[in-house]
Amino acid sequence: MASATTITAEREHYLNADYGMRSWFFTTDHKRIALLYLISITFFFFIGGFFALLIRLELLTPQGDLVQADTYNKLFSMHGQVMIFFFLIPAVPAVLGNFLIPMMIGAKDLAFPRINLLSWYLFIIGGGLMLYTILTGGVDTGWTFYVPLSTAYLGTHVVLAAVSIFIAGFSSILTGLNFIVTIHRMRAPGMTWGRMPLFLWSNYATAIIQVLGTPVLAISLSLVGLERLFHLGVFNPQLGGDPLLFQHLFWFYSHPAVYIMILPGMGVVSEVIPCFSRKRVFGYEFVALASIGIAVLGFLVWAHHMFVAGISVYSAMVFSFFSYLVAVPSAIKVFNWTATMYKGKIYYSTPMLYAMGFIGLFTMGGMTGLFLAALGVDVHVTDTYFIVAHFHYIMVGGMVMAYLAGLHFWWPKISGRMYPEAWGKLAAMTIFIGFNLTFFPQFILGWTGMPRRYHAYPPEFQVLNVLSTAGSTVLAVGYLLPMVYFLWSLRYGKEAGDNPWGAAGLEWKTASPPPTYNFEETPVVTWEAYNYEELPKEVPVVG
Amino acid sequence: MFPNFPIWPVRAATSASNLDALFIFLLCVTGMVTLLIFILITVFALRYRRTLVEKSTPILGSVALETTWSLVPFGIFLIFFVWGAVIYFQERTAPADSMEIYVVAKQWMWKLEHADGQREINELHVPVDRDVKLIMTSQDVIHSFFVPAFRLKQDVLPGRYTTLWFHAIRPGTYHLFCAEYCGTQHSGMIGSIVVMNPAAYEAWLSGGGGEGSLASTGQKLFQQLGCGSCHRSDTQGRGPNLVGMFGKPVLLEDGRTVVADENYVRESILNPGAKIVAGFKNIMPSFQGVVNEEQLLSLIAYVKSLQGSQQREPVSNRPAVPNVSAQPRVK
Amino acid sequence: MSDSSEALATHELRHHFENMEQQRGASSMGMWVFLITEIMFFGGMFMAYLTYRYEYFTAWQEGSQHMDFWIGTINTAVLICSSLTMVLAVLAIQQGRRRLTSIMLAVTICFAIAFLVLKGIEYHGHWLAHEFPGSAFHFNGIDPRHVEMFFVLYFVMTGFHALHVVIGIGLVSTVLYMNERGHFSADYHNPIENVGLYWHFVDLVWIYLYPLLYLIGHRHVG
Amino acid sequence: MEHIVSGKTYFLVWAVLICLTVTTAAVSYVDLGGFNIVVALLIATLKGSLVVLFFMHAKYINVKATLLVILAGFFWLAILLLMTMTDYITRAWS
Repeated sequence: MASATTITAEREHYLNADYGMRSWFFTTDHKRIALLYLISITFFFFIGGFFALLIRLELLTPQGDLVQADTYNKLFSMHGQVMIFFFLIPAVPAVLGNFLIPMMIGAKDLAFPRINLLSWYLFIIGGGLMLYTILTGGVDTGWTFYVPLSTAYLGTHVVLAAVSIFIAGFSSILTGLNFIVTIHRMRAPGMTWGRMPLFLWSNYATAIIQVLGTPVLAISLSLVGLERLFHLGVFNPQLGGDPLLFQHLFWFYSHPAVYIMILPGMGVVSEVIPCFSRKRVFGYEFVALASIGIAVLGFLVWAHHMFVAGISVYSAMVFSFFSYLVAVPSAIKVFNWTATMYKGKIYYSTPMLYAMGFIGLFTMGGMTGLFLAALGVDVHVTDTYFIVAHFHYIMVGGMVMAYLAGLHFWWPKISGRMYPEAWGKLAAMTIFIGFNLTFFPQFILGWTGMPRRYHAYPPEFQVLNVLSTAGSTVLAVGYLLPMVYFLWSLRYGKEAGDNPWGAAGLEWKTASPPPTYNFEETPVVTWEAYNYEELPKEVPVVG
Repeated sequence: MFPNFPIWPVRAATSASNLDALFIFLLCVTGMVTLLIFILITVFALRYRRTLVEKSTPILGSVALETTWSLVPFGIFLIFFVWGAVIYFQERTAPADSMEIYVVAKQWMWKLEHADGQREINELHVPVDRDVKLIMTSQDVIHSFFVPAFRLKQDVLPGRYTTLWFHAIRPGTYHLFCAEYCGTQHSGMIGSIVVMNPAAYEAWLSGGGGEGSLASTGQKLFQQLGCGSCHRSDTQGRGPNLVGMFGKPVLLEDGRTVVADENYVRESILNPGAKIVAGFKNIMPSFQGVVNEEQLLSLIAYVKSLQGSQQREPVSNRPAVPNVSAQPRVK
Repeated sequence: MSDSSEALATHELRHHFENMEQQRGASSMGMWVFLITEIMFFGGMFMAYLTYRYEYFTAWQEGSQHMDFWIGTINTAVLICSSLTMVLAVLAIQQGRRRLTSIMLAVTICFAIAFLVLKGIEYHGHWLAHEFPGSAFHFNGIDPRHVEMFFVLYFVMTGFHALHVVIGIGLVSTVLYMNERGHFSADYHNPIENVGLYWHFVDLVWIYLYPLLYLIGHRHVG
Repeated sequence: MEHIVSGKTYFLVWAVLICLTVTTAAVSYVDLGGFNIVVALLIATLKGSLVVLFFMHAKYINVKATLLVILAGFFWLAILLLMTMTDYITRAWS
C-alpha cells in the first residue's frame, strides 16, 4: 500500500512501489498496464512503419522491381492490420486512457482492474499470433478480408490473421467495457458529467463504439474462418452466398472503428489546447456532445465504403446523407478548438505544436472526406490513392499527431521527468513536414486515377510517387526522434513536479509520478473543467 | 498519349464533365474553409502568443456562434449531397437504347464481348458519341472496372451482373484499371479503352474475326442444351415461353413479382428452383457447372433477342446498319 | 468518504471501490455491457439469416421444414425451466439460503445438460439425413445450394448458442462450487447474479432462434 | 439496495412463458400466410421482454445508466438490421 508521501526523490510512487517481473506482469494497477500497452504498441508501430517504408520504396519506380507482387500485397496487408488493430485502436485509449481516466475522475483504479490486465494479455496473445503470421509468411488479404478472395482464393495465413484480430478485438471490447463502467460508476464526489474533462467524453464515446461494433467484426471474421476452413457457404457466391453481406458486416464495425481511432485523439487535443491557451475550451457542451454524436451517427454511414460495390442506388443515398450528417459534429469540434485559441495566451510548447498540426491535418482529412461522401465523386476516387491520402490524413495526420501531443503532454506525469523541449519541437516540425510531403501528393495521384494496392503502376504517376517516398523517409526520422529522447529523458530529464504545465484536471493535482492509488484521499470536485482563470496565468515550466 | 506529370485526368466522357464540375465546386468550398482554419490558427497563434498577451480572456462559448457553424456547414453539405446523388443516379441509369457490351473479369484479365461477336482481352474498342452499357460479371473474385478518363468505376461481382454505362466524347486511348484488390497480379489487371471515330470503329469492326453475333452463339447453345424442348415459342411448353419476356415483370409461383433482367435469367439457368414462374413446375435441371460465364452471357443475349414483333428494336453494335439483328430469331 | 468505505468494508470489497453498493452497481453494469456485446455478436448472424431469408425465400421455407419441430419446442421449454431455476437460485442467495441456492444451481446445470443432449440427438438426426453442409450434404428438392446455406446458418447459429450453453454450464458450476465453499451470502453474491444474467441471455437468444429456425413455414406448408 | 422479487412472481412469469411457447408452436400449424412470421416474432418479443424484465431484473434496476445500456444494445441491433435491409430491399427498385 502507498504510505503517506511528500514530494521527495525517495517518495514511493507507482513505478517504484514494487520491483521485479512479477510486479509488472501481474499488476492490476491501471498505470502500469498503461505502460505495458505503451511498450507493446510502440513495438507494433515500428513494425507497421517498417512495412510502410518498404511499400514506399517499392513505389519509387513504376516497375515492380524491389519486391515481388505477392510480397508487396503482404506488405500492405500486414501494414494495415498491424497499424489498425495493434497500434491505432489501442493507442490513445489503452495507453493514455488507461493511465488517465481513473485519475481524471478521481478514482483509485478502473472498475475492473483484473479485466484490464486480461485485456492486455489478450492483446499480447493476438499480437503474438499476428507476429507468428508475419514471420511464417504473412497474409495478403488487405486489411479488409474481402470475400471470396480471402475465403477461397488466397493461400496465405488468412485464418491465423483473422484469429489474431478476433482476439485483439476482445481486448478492445474489454477496454471499452471497463471505461464505460468506470466513467459511470467511479467518479469522485462532485465530478458530474458536466465537469468531466473532454478527454473523458471522447473516450466514453470511443468505448461505446468498441463495445457495440467490435462483436460484429468478431462474428464476420468467424464466418470468414468457417467458410475458409470447412467450405461452408456463407459469403462465397460459388456456394450461393452474397459477398456484399460480408462487406456490410465488416464495415458496420470498420467504419465506426475509424472513430475509435480518431475520437480519443480529439480528446487529447481538447486537453492540450486549453492548457497552452491558458483558457477554457470554447463551448464545452458542444464539444462534449459532438463526441457522443459522432459515436451514434458513426454507425449509420458504413455503406459509404460500398458505393461502387453493387449496393442499391437508394440505399447509397441514405448512407451518403448520414455521412454528411456525421461530418457536422467534427466540423463543430474544429471550429471550437480554433475559437479556443482566440484571446488566449498561447505557448508554443511541443504538445501545442502537435495539437495545432492536428487541427490542420484533421481539417484536410475531414474536408477530403466530404468529397468521398458525395456519391458521384466517390465513384471516381474510391479505391484510388485519394482514399489512401484521405485516411492517412485522419489516422496519421490526425490520430498519431494527437497521440504524440498527449504523450508529450502527460509524459511528465507518467515518468516524472521532462522531455527535452527543443528536440520535441524539432521532431514535431519534422513530422509535420514529412507527413505532408508523403501524403499530399497521394491526393493528386488518386484524383488522376492511380488505384490503391498497386505494386506496379503506369509511368506517368512516377513523379508524385517519388515525392511521396521522399516524404516518408523524413517522416520516419521524425518518428524515431521522440523514441530516442523519451528514453533519454527517463534518466536525464529534469524533474517535472506535480503540475509543470499549470494545467487543470485532477490528474495534475497528484504527484508525478502518481502514487499507486493515485490520490492520498478521494478528491472532492467543486470546480468546472478547464478553470484556467483560477489557475496561474503562466505555464510554469516553459520558460 | 499520357503526359508525364498529370495533375488532372483526361476528360473523355460526359460523365467526366459532370463530375469535374462538382469536384471543382467541392475543391473551392473546402479549400476556402481549410484556408480559413489555417489562417485563423496562424493569426491566433501569432497575435495571442504569450509574449504579447498578459493574461488570457475567459470566454465560455457562444451558443449563437456554435449553432451557426453547425447549421451553415450542414446547409452546404446538403448541396454536396444532392449534387453528388444526382450525378450518381445518372451514372447508374443507362439510357434505354445503349449499345451493350459484356464483360467477364477473371484473375487477372478483362474479357470483353461485343453483341456482334467480337471478343477482346484487356482492350475495349468503342465508338465515340454512343451510349455504351457494360454488363459485367466475374469468374472468381471481386474486381472493379475503373476508367479514370470517364470518372467511372463499378465493382464486378462473381455470381451477379453489375452494369456501367458511358458516353465517350473524345477519341483516344485511356487506362482501364482493376480497382478492387483481387490477388497477386492485381496491378497487372490493366488494359485500355480505345475510343474511336465512327469510321475508324467501322473499320475495326470489319477487321475483327467475330464468329457470328453473341445472340446467335447463344441460339446454338440453346439448341445444343435442348432448352427449346420445354421453352417453346407457343403456350404448350413445359417451361415458360421466352419470347418477349425479357425486361418485363414476371409473376412467380409464390405470388411475388420480379423483373426478368439479366440477373433473373442468370439465376433461372443456374438455380431454376429459386424463382418459379406462376403456373409452372420445378422440373428444370440446374446448369450450374454446365455453362461457363461466357456461355451464360450468350444465352442471355439470345433470350434478349427474342422480342415479339411489336417490341422495341434490339440493340445493335453497328450504328451504320441499325437493324441487323432486329429480325426475331425464333422460328 | 473514506470513513464510510471502512465502515462497510468486508473482505469482498475490492480496494478501489468506495463501498459495496458502488461495487455491486459496477459489477452488474459491467455484465450488462458485456451482454450487449453478445447481442451484437449474435446480431451479425441474425442479420445474415434475415438477408438470406429475404434473398432466398424459397430455400429458407424448404430448409425450415427439415427442422425437428418437437425437439426444438421441448428444448425451448427446457431452457425456460432452467431460467426459472436460475432466478430461484439468485432469490435463494438473496435470502441467504445457501443450501437451496446450491440445489437450484445444480438443477439448472441438469436442464442445461438436457438441452445439449437433445440438441445432440437433433444434430445426429440431421447427420443421418445428409443435412450437414459439406461434401456429404444431399438434398432433393428446390434450390439445394441455398438450402445448404440455410443449414450452414442453422448450424452456425445453434452451434454458437450451444457453445454459450457449454460456457454457461462452466460458469454455473463455478458459482456452485464457490457457494459450497461459502463464498456467498445475502450481502455478497454478485457473481451468482452475473452468471444468472448470462444464463438468461442464453435463454433469450434461443427464444428468438426457435421461431426463426423452427416455426417459420414449418407445419402448415406442404 | 437491491430489490428482492417474490418467488411467486417468478413462477407466474415461468407459467406465462411456457403458455406462450405452446401458443407459438400451435399457431405454426395454422396458415396465416405472411403473418406467421409476424405472430411468431411478436410472441418471441413478448417472451424475450418477460425474460429481460423479470428474470434479468431490468424492471427493478434503479441505475438509469444500466437501463440505457440495455436500450442501446437493442437500438444498435436495430440499426444493423434495418440499415442493411435498406440495401437489399431497394436493390430491385431500379
